Amino acid sequence: MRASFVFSEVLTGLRRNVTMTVAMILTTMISLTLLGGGLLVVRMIDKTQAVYQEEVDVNVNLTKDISANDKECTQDTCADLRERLESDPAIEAVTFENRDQALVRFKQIFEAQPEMLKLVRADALPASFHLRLVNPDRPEVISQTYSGAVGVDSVVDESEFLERLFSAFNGVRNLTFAIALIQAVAALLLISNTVQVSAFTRRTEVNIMRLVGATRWYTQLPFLLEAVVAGLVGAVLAIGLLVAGKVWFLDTVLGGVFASGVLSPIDGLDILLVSPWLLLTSIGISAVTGYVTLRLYVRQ
Amino acid sequence: MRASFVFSEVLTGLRRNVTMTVAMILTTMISLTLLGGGLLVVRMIDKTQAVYQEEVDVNVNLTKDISANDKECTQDTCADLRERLESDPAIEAVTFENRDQALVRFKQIFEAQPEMLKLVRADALPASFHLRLVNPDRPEVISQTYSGAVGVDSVVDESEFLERLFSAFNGVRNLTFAIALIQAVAALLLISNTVQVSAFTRRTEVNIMRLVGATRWYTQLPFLLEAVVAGLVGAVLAIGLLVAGKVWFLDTVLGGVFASGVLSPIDGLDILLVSPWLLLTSIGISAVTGYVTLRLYVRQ
Amino acid sequence: MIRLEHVSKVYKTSTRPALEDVSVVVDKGEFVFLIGASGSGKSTFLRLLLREEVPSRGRVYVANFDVARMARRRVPRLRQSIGCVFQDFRLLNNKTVAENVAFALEVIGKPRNTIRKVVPEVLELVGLEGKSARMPHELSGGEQQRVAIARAFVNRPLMLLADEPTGNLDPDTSQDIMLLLERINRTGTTVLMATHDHSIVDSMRRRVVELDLGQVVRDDARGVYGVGR
Amino acid sequence: MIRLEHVSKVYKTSTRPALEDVSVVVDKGEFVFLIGASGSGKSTFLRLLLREEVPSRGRVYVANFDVARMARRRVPRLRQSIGCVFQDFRLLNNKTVAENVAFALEVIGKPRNTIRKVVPEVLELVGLEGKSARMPHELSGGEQQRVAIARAFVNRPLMLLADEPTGNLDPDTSQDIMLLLERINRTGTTVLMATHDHSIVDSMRRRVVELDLGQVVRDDARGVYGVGR
Ligand SMILES: Nc1ncnc2c1ncn2[C@@H]1O[C@H](COP(=O)(O)OP(=O)(O)OP(=O)(O)O)[C@@H](O)[C@H]1O
Ligand SMILES: Nc1ncnc2c1ncn2[C@@H]1O[C@H](COP(=O)(O)OP(=O)(O)OP(=O)(O)O)[C@@H](O)[C@H]1O
Ligand SMILES: [Mg+2]
Ligand SMILES: [Mg+2]
Repeated sequence: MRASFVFSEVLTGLRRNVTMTVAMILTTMISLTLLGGGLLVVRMIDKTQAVYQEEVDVNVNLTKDISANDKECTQDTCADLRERLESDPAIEAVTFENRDQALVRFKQIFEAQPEMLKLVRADALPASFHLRLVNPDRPEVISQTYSGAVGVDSVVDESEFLERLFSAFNGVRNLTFAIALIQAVAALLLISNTVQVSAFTRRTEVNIMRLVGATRWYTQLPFLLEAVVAGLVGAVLAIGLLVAGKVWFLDTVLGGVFASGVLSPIDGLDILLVSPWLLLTSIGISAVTGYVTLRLYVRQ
Repeated sequence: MRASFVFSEVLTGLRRNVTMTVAMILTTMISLTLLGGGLLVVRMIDKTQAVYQEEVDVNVNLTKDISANDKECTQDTCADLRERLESDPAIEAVTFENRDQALVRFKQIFEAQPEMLKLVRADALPASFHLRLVNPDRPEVISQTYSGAVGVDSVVDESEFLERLFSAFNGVRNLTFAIALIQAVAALLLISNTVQVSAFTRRTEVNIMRLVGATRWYTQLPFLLEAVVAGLVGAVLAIGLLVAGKVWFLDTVLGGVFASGVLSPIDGLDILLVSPWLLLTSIGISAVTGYVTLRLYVRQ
Repeated sequence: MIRLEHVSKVYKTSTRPALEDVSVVVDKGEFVFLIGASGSGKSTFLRLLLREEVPSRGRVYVANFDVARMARRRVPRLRQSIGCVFQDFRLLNNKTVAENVAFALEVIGKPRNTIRKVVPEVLELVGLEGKSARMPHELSGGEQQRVAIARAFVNRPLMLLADEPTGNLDPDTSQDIMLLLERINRTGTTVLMATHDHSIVDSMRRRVVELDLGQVVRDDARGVYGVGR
Repeated sequence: MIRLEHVSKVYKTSTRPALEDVSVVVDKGEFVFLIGASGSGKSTFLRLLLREEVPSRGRVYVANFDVARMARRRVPRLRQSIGCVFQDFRLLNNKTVAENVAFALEVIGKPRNTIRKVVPEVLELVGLEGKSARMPHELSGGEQQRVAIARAFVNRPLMLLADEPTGNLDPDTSQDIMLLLERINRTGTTVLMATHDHSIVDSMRRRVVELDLGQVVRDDARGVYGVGR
């Protein structure tokens, strides 16, 4: 089987039915873009989760009095509390953050929302201990033990906040995946249909080929390759769209949030990691769909 | 021309190429869902904008002293300032909000984020005058005039905050419309292709019809109706998806934000208003595409 | 009935004209054979009458229609007054015999009870009264051609055009089809038939118009296929 | 070369068998006419040899292949040793004459310089040396059929099957095609031809196998079309 001959047949096939080919490529592209978007959201969640879980699980906010007067945690109340926390076997690490440091962090988080900064004066923020737990899944034990202790104003379980944040992300991710799935079904049907239509419009040729003794592979390979080429083009376009989406949408709209460190940003590396999966998925699905279609629907 | 005959031809046509019909319906559905989603975001922006613009343009925050001690704005400094604001021809309306009222509003907005509430104590919030301007486009004039006046702590232009909010929305809307547009192109190509394939697979019948004297309308109407029926089904499914998306996604994930009044919620009425446009768009586009395809690509 | 005046036809993709300065008159009720070598223009001749093609020059009249110049939207009216039969039958494979015939009436919007009355009549005429519920593939070639003739005739057209209607049939079956066409001709319908089959032409002794390279080279009132044969 | 042993064929959608207990042997180099009324099973006979259909009963041998039982993937080998010609030519309309012929070689993976050498040779054999760059629609029916024969023969097959190769051609052109088939037969290629055309059968005086309702009713070494005619 000569490659140049097969190749020219594939090109002819794709050109013969341009509208169909373009529709197939566009649908594949959108499907893969959404799939890629969903995967990127997953990565973002994972990375953000990792950052938060590494840093801290529970905050112990100190009273106004300590916050205002004991900047280095040297006075008795604060130092006692720190000792108690550090010797607690359920707590892995303890970090002290005084009011000034809290303000710096607060300003960073709300960099993009100056009204918030105006609302909160330095003396409104408490000094606090940031605790990393041995068992991050059970913060309520810490909460019960230290609420009401001397010098403690409140115990805040940060994972609560994270859970709400992540549930919003999960919503976005599920929506993206849902649309991607519907699109994938459409793309699959389109691939199958394109193969059928290709085979149908060229059945005279195929019949003649088969009468002069061409093998089944020889007659059907062009249809299969057509599907794969279209799938490949769709995947490449999808990756392009993801990069464009990152540059023009994410970086502009969510740039502030990323900079504040509340969310881990999606970077080029993430897209690079997702891309091969998109390509493989696309090629795999189009090849399998094409093959199955040829076996089931195209009389040999 | 007997309706029952045409109808049975349409059904036969749609059934003959099920994969194509389903792909066409799915693509149309997604395109219209995204279009509808974009329109709903536009409505949400409009409504939110209307609420904010009705309520207030510029906040004049009062000093800590006034905020703490003059709850009814009866003392000289505050009363003078109010009089000055009320007599300013550039200002249409003035509302006084004391510290307690500010706290109530703040709690409402951050209902879903209890850590914020813990950060901010009542005495951190300022009392303020909420101004509605005659000319909302030029808040900087007010800002310049009243910054540094006696009793004024700061002048906050809320439109700045809104602009940032809306630019995020506009980003979402543009992304939605962009995907919807690409999808629409795919749907258009698919409709055109389905009509071509239909006409092609049934050319024997059509040829025979034409030889026995059938009019062009008689032979081509079924293809056109096929496209329209598929477009219609796609639109109905899209509306269903929008309702489902509202119930399962928006109401759960963004429920808190809606309740706080920061964003105006999307309600059933909005979907009801958007639906006829989706139906009309779908029918119109599929009919026109079908007709043009028949004229241009299908030899009579 | 049919009048061609100095008709020429050159296909766009072809260099030599398919028909060249052809003038032929066919009266109502005539039976005419159109013969000639392959590529001599017989099918083109018939296609011009049906306005499947328009002539490059000259005028074509069929019944009261100025075929070459009539508006496109009036073409269906012309075709409703002409019945066509082809070598490859052109039946719809997914419809029964009766449905195939009824199809020709449905398509031009005849009411359903007329259809129910006329179809069995015409099937009886062509001798297929017992096979109206069969599918085309359950019929022999000759029977399929009868169905095609029934469909062409069910509308009682003024004329019947047949392009090699016996080309795919064996000699015996061909004779049957010719007898049927003769019977239809006797009802007053003009019949114009293109054919290669010289035994048929020779045995019928009807008018013969011979084309050669697109030109009329012979027009005998009671001709045979080949003079020199 | 060809051996059918008690072959029957019943199509799924049909009630009556298309072939019934047919046993025929054709030796290498023979020229055989397959005649019979429409629907008598001629095309079915040829399709069985090509394994386009499998027999319901009986055995079919072609060259060294047990056609009815061979594995599917070996079918292409069988077909590469058989050339086919049909009534409707079956040329690719978007390829030139030379490309149409070359196609048969490309498809079975012949190297390009072999193709460049063989194609002009076979076009000369069928008398089309000057027209290799023409498109099919620029040729007469007879010329198109020659291209089809060239394509069937370019691979030097052991046998040539022809299903009514002259069905769409006028008598003169038919004669030319028959002369060509005879010439090919003289190179040692077995030729099996289904036809309705009695003048051809009568004039050639070759072996005639007649089918009727799927059964072999006559097998004459030097036959004519119809005995009673
Ligand atoms: N659609 C077409 N486009 C270009 N050329 C055509 C077309 N149809 C026919 N021709 C050419 O016009 C000439 C006459 O063709 P036509 O089909 O009328 O001949 P015919 O007498 O019916 O032949 P046959 O006996 O083979 O049916 C031929 O040279 C043919 O190649
Ligand atoms: N694919 C098929 N499915 C069902 N029945 C078929 C099929 N092909 C042929 N037949 C039937 O088998 C019988 C023999 O058909 P075949 O085509 O072999 O006849 P033939 O001798 O070639 O006729 P003709 O002269 O019309 O070409 C006929 O009754 C026909 O209806
Ligand atoms: Mg012709
Ligand atoms: Mg046959």
